[in-house]
Amino acid sequence: MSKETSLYLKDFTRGILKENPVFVALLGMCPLLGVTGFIVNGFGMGMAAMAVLVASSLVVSLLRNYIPPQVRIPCFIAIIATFVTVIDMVLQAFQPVLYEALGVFVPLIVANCVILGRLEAFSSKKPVARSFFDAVGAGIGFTLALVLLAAVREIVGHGTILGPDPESAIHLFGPNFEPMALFALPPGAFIALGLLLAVVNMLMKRFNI
Amino acid sequence: MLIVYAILALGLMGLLFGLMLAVAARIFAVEVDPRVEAVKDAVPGANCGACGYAGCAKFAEAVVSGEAKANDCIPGGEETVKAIAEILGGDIETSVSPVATLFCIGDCFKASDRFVYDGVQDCAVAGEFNDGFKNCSYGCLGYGNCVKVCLFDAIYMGKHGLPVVDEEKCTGCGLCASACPRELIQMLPPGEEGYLVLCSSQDRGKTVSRACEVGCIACKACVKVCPVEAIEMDGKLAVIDLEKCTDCGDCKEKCPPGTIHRRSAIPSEADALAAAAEKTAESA
Amino acid sequence: METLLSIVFIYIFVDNFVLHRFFGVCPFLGVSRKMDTAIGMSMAVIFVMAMATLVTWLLYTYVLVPFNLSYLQIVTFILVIASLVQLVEIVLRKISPTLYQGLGIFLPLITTNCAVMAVALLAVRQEFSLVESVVFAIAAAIGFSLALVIMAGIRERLELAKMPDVLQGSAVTLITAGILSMAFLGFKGMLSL
Amino acid sequence: MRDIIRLSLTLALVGILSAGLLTVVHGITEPIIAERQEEEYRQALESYFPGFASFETEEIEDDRFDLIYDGDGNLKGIMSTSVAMGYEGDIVYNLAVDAEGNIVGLRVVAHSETPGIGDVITTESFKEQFYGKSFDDPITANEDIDIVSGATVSTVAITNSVRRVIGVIGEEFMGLETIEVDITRVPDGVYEGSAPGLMGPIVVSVEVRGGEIVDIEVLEHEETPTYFIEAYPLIPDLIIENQHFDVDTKTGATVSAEGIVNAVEDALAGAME
Repeated sequence: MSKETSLYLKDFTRGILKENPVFVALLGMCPLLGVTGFIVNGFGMGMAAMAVLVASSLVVSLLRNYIPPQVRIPCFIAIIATFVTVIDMVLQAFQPVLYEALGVFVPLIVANCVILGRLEAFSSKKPVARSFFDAVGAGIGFTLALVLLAAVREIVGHGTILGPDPESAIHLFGPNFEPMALFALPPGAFIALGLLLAVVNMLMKRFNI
Repeated sequence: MLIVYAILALGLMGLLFGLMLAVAARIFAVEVDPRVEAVKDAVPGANCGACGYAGCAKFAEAVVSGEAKANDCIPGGEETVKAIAEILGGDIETSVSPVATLFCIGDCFKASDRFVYDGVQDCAVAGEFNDGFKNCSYGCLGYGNCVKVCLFDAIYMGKHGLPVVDEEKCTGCGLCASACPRELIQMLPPGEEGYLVLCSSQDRGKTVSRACEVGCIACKACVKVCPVEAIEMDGKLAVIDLEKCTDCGDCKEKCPPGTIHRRSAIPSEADALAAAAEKTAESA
Repeated sequence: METLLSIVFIYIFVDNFVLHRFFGVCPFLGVSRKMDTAIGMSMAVIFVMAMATLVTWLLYTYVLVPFNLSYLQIVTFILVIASLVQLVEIVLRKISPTLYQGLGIFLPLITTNCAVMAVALLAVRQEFSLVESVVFAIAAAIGFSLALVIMAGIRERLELAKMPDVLQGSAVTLITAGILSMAFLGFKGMLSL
Repeated sequence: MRDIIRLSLTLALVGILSAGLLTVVHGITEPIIAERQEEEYRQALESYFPGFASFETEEIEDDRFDLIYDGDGNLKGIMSTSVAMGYEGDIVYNLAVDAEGNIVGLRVVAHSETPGIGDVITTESFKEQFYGKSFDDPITANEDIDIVSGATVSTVAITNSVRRVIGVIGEEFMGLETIEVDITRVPDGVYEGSAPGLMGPIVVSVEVRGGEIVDIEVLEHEETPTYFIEAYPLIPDLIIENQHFDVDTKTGATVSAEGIVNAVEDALAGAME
């Protein structure tokens, strides 16, 4: 493996495990808790956030030498907001069901600290290719967290996977299963994430990550 | 047409916000001495407060104005002092930072418990509750208030129930000393020479020997044997004056419970665990 | 008047921004470690939310809607919030250094507080009037502050509790937040607009 | 000064680029969004009224009614869009009614009821209770519609709203006539009548003497007692005092109050000569 490839690989994997934006850095909590009622929604949110992250990180990395530091933050935010609006319109046009389910959390990607954090810490300083791999890595790490939490909440709270659409939903436990509705409600989101974090902490300690 | 409006609206807005920020930054500019920023960057930035100022920023201001000395920043050590000297362009004498030393060696094998404590995991609370769960009401309780406050990871709780100081990392800021509710930690100048009485108990000898195998029983043997009169009694506790101590070691020989140790040979975590293992092997 | 009072009650208790809507969870977890920082953050959020909603509402109603540009709302709103926060920071630093010491360090954090953005967006989406929007923003901010201050109080005690290693820190904080959210569930269905 | 200009120009440039890009994307997606929304509604109509040709929209107060016609211009049915006040907010739903006035479909468009509790209103087993019913049926909670315990507010809200909407459809589009009650034409005697309240039917007995109502008594009801006391005996007293049914029902228990008035009307309507 050439030196460059290993560098890219490091940028890429860092965001998934070692510096996972959710489990390690505790960023991007609002969409994480807000849309994880169903796996489909969590995955959609993750993809949307990743698209915004990758696109804006490429642009910021390209423009990094032209933006004066005093107006750095407003410029970054404007760039993010532009891509968020694009995603917002695209979702509304082609994925209306998902768009309805995510609701106000789509425009709120703009205030997602995962994205601004990556731009500030990485893309504004590093070349385009490395920024790309870093952004994809962080995006996957974020999506992973969303899907994991959504899986816990959907299986326990609804007893299904691939809901809420009745056509694709698979009921895991048969008709007599009484789902634990608490996990579909806001308190359940907090509690499920807290327990998930504890499990992740335990695994990380065990395997020394 | 829409695109014209859109571009006009956002362009103007961008222009407006940019202007507003730039002008505001000019009008409301706060004069900051660049040296203050430089000093702030040079210090460790732990905001420990050992310098006597509220945070590193305040300390930086004080240093630049000449109010504080560069070596007041204890965690920074020599390097920081040099860096500050460079920024301010003056010669500043360097000093050595002290090291935290625990004045108790009554670990959980040597100092016995009076009852099982299962309350709030905090030394201050545990110590208040019925005068502590140990038979010795002066010794270390082992809930690590000193560990919690350390900003430099220089102190950790050993398996023998006493905190262990990593002298390499210790910056001498003294936060641990002030965090200990029983005042067991003293800040001493670094060094390996000299002997110390590693106990803080003011109890009568009989009480101490019942509570702890290694506590000072106030027998005064060390006071009598010291050739240079470096040892004095502070109430029911022998105290060695390091300045007078000639490092002869006679006091250590005479001490019945073995409370006195040379500074280079303070019982470590490993020693304590080995001794405990030996004891269990014997009794078995 | 009745609507305004319902808005206040709903967004402080019934539809609490942090505990039921998940807006502003990051600062909620971040600055709830100590009571005094929690109070400082609360004050800064109340101030910025009210200001931001006022400005964004005016811009939306008198600039974006007449020119049919409502699809630019996300960009506009976040620009307003970011600039406003920076402006407040600059001005505050000069005019009142004491206040700046108190609130200053929290101001940059507010840009990425999605509760501010959410309040601006929801005020427009729910078609509130100007007065209603500002009241809504203040109520939402008070709701945020309430959750933050309660949490800070709990966490100060939690520090001293005995618990498994893996739960320590954020895990137990989240579970506590869950229980708090459950308590606030008791207000559900009491009022709606 | 140059600095100021540079800063503002950078921000302005970012703004302009962003506006340009967004306008282009908006131009592409907007027609798709509009078309898709229309298409979705047409599909919903198609599923209830297969083979319809056109529809015509009419708005009466806060409800929207789409009159569906087939190719020959005959009325195939009506689709309404209305809002019910649920537990946590508005429930927006479509009600599909065929040309004879029978309910053929109920579709919840948007709601914010508690997941796992109030969202039973979207389940088929709850909705099919309404199918085949018309304005001749009571459509009353606990009578011909089973409410779901634990989700009382949500299910009762839908039930009462459907009853109101189908009444409007009957009167406006199906030529259902309401009988005007004229008390002077009612012979002396005691009459019984019933009408739906919030939680079930309310049965009343009305005593008429000399063309005047002299006594009203509620014989049966299933309303929550603490609320019902707000309407009874206040409403009967008002009717007796005024001798007509146009009384102010805005009490703490508006639905119960209206139920009493309707029950009295029902009793007298059947007794007119």
